[in-house]
Parts: sequence; structure tokens; C-alpha cells
Amino acid sequence: LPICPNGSANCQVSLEELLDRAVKLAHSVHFLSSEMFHEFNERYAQGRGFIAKAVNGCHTSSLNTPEDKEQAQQIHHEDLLNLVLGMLRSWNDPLIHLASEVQSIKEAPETILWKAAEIEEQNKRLLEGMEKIVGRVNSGEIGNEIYSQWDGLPSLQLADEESRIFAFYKMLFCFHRDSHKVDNYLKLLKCRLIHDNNC
Amino acid sequence: SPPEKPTIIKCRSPEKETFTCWWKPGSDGGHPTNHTLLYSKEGEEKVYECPDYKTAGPNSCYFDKKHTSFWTIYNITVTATNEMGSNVSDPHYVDVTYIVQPDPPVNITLELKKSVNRKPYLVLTWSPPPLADVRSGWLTLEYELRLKPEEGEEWETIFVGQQTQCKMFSLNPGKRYIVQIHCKPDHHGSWSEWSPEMYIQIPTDFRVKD
Amino acid sequence: SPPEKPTIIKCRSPEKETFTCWWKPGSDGGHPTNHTLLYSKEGEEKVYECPDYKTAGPNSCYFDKKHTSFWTIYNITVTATNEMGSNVSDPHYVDVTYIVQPDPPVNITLELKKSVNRKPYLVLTWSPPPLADVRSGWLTLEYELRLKPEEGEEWETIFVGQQTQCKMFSLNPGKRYIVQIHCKPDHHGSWSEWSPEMYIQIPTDFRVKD
Repeated sequence: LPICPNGSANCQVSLEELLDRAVKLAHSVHFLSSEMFHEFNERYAQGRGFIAKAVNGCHTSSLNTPEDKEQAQQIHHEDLLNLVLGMLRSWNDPLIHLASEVQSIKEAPETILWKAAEIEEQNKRLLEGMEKIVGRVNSGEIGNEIYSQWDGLPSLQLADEESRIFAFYKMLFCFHRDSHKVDNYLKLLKCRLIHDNNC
Repeated sequence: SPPEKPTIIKCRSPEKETFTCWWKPGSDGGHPTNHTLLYSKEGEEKVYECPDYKTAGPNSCYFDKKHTSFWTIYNITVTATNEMGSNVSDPHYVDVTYIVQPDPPVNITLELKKSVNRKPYLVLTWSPPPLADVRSGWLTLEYELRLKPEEGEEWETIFVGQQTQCKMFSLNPGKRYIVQIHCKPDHHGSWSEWSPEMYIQIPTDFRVKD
Repeated sequence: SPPEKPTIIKCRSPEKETFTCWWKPGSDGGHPTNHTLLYSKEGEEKVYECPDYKTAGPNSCYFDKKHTSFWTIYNITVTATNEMGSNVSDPHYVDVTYIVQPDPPVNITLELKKSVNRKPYLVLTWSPPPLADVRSGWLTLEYELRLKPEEGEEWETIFVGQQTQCKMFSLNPGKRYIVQIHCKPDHHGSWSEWSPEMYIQIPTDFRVKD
């Protein structure tokens, strides 16, 4: 099957393929973030009661994300796409800093360093894809800018070891949770937009 | 004496839409004792009581869709009270995303077939558990099947991802096999129970052509 | 004379992360000729030049992760230029997901085993090609193995889906078999080369007890 049978005239990756690749990539990003969070948790956070402090502190908690199936299904697909785009944008900058700052953690294992770099790269790749998908679905305009500012860099550079480790823990906990939301919302969107809710 | 401290033993969501928690009472101290399940949700001060003590049977609390949120940590405790006093369980933290354990797959079929070049193979097909809404994409299931000859010791386990069918080419001719399938959410949660055992007799001529 | 038109002969991604294109120069018209690979992305006017002519050897262009996008179709041309003029290849359109051809599987092991009732069988195991990130789910591979008696003509091919092991029961006692495995992405893309030939001698007492 030739890729562009009639030359470059309206020859583009179909929306179905774009969404399929976004779902695969989001699945992969969340898989990596789960592994990284659990590895970091095992190595640095055991018995330090970080979870209780971390739960309310995600910089994206201001984004109004659906918390159950009904809520997710009631949102118009353009708004849900925009929300996913906003979440990915909100993590682009923090992940860049995570990948560099994690190098400064004492005896940080190679696996954590590699995953931090891989997650940053794949999240950026997924962001590129989502901008393409949103542009395609919203016929051109990239929707109102949903974005949640991150101001956590200073806490990743704190002198006090305990506070700095907690800052990393919170970031990984929050990204682990948000990447699962992105993965789940994209699977919903794919089934809704491509398979008429009949996946 | 006051009742002993109860223990929250398990919380489970069968389809990532509702969930249930169970507790085990301690000794009642010789007096009629009742139990109250209280919970708060991350980011909220408010404390709620169990919405439904009945649906899931004794010593349980059932959270229907309206009371079930994901990516939110529930802080759950159970208090045992009798006329002499009361005692509170340790807090149990739950994010429903992580306690999804589906029911087993259903409608399993086993069929012996012959391919174009007369090569015999076994086709297995199955369906997701009815409660699980995989059609909308809210829940994505992965499957694993296991099989072994009836008198064999060792199960052979095969992960088949999100497919709901599988073709098996290399099986022992003349053997009677036991087959089971189970499923799990694609990221978090736990494997379902295995489906009931099914049997298939592999004919002796199920030979790969010499 | 100006150089002849070059031809883009192949583009391949070994692990759905990077890709390389190769071209075949036409005649150089008797003058020193150099080649320039240019590409544009679907829906964009901007034209880019090949980021790396070196890594993949002569007459090639290597696109590293940073230059590889899965969201767009590349429109690629190669221009041959000498002092008499230049000539441009036909455009070659690339969607990276469609040009994934993995490397062959590795770490292949063949082992003769005896089941509980003394019936012997052959167990094959293998690993995905090292470059392929199959664990995270970004790339899912399917495998197919083929085998035939050394002096036999016809290969017996068995598709084993995503498994990385396989049991073979009905093999010919006393024969020496050749075994190879290859793999392919589960959706688009093409089969890898076959793995190097491996041999296994089936003992004469490998009789399937009836």
C-alpha cells in the first residue's frame, strides 16, 4: 500500500493512526514513570511517610481533570484533548529539569538516570503528537491554552537532603499519577473518536 | 471490655467503577458491638460515612459509582463500638486505580482447526468479563492463558496482551489438555481468578507434517 | 553532462526510534558529483537537509531520535549535482511506523526435554533484538519460527505471536533439524531477517510413545 498514492496532495497520517500512536506512546510513558517511581520509592522513600505530604502538592492539581468514567465521558472530546495537551505542556518544563537534576542525587542508579531522560524525550514526543491531533480535530486552531505553571526547580536544588529527596519523590508521584490519567483519557478518546465507543 | 481494634483486610474494584472494602472485627469484649466505616478523601477535610453497608454483605462497605473517584487517595478507618467504649482500626489508604481486580474472562471456546496446508492448530477465543467496560476504553484488559496436559505437572503460561483470541500450533498429539485464562488491567491492579478449567482432546494425527 | 537522477532505494527503522534512508546514485556524467538529501514534513513548507550523512555509511542519511517524528509523513528527495548541473530523484514518502523492520531475535536456545510420561519434546526460547524497547509497550513484536530436517526441502513455519518460547512435540527421531526465527512489529512494518541457522540433532529414541 503506497504511503502517498497521489503524491503529496493531502497526503498525511490519518487521525486514527495519530491516536493509535499517541495511545501506544502514552502507555509507554506511563509504564516508564511507574517503574521509575517505584524504583525511587524503594530506594529513597521507604518509611519516610512522603505519600501523605505529596498527595496535595501536584502542580497540575489546579487542572480540572475527570476522576471517574462518567465525568470523562461527559466532557466534549475537544475539551478532553485540550486537557491532555495542557497536562503534557505543564510537564514539559519540569521533566527537562528532572532529567538534569536527578544526576545530582547521591548514587542515583543508572536505571533512574536513563528513565528520567527517556521520559522527558517521550513526553516531548507525545506533546508533538497531541498538538498535531488537536490541530487536526479542532481544524487548525490549538484551542485555549490550558497550562499549569511549575515552580519546583528550587526545591530540587535544596541543600537539605531530606527536603530535596522529598521534592523528587513528589514530582515522580505526581507525574506517575498524571501520566496514568493521560494514558486513560487517550484510550477513551481513541475508542470514542475512532471506534464509536466500541473498542 | 471495649471491643478490640478491627482490621481492614481488603478493598477491591471489579470493573474500575465501584469498589468494596472488607474488615475483620476484633473480639467484641463480651458486648454487642457495631462497626462504622469512615473515610476522607485527599485534599478534603470532610469526613464521610460508608454509603452502603448492605450490598456487599457483612463487615463490608460498598462504594457505588457516585462515591468512587480515581487518582484520589481515600483514607479509610473502621471503628468498633460497644457500651464499654470503642476502638479504631489503623488507617487504610486506597487509590481505586490500584485495587482493580477484574472477574475472569467468559465465553471461552476451544476449536481444533486445519490450516490451508493441512497443518492442525487449536484456536482459543474468549470475551472480557461482562462487568468490565472495555468498549469505551475506560478499562483496558490484558490476558494470559495457561495450559497443561491433564496428567502433566507444569503449566505453560502464555501472555497474549489485549487480544481475545489465540492460535496454538505446537501441542502434544493424543494428549488431553486443561486450559484456563485470566485477565488484568493494563497497568495497575491484579490478575483475576483463573477461568474454570476447560478440556480439549488433541487428536493423535495432530502431527506437524514430516 | 549533468549527473543522472539518483534513486532512493530504501528507508528503514530498526526500533521505531530512528530511521535511515539509502539512495543509489545515477551516472556522474563524467564529473565529480555530490548528493544532497532534502526533506519536508507533511503540511509544512520548510525544507530541511539530512542531519547526518555519515553514521549509516555512503549514500545514506541517518535520522536520530531528535529528527524522527511519528506524527508526520516525510517527503524526501536526493539531488545529484556536478559542475554541469543537477538532477533530483523522485520524491520518496516515508511514514516511520510503516518502515520498521526489526533486527532478528537473539539468544536463541534449543533444548530437548522429556515430559512427565517420558515423552521427549524440543523447547525453543529467544529474546527480542536488543535495540527494540518491547518492555514499555511502544514496540510490540510478533515472532515466527521455521524448521526443517537438514536435507529436507520444505520449511515448516509456525507463527507464535508475542511469545518468546515454544514447545515442539512432533519431530522426527534421528533427524538433524535447522531452526530459525524472525520477528515483526504487531501492526505495520516488515519481518526481520531470519536469525542465523541453528541445528539440533533429534535422538533416535525421540519416539512419540503412542
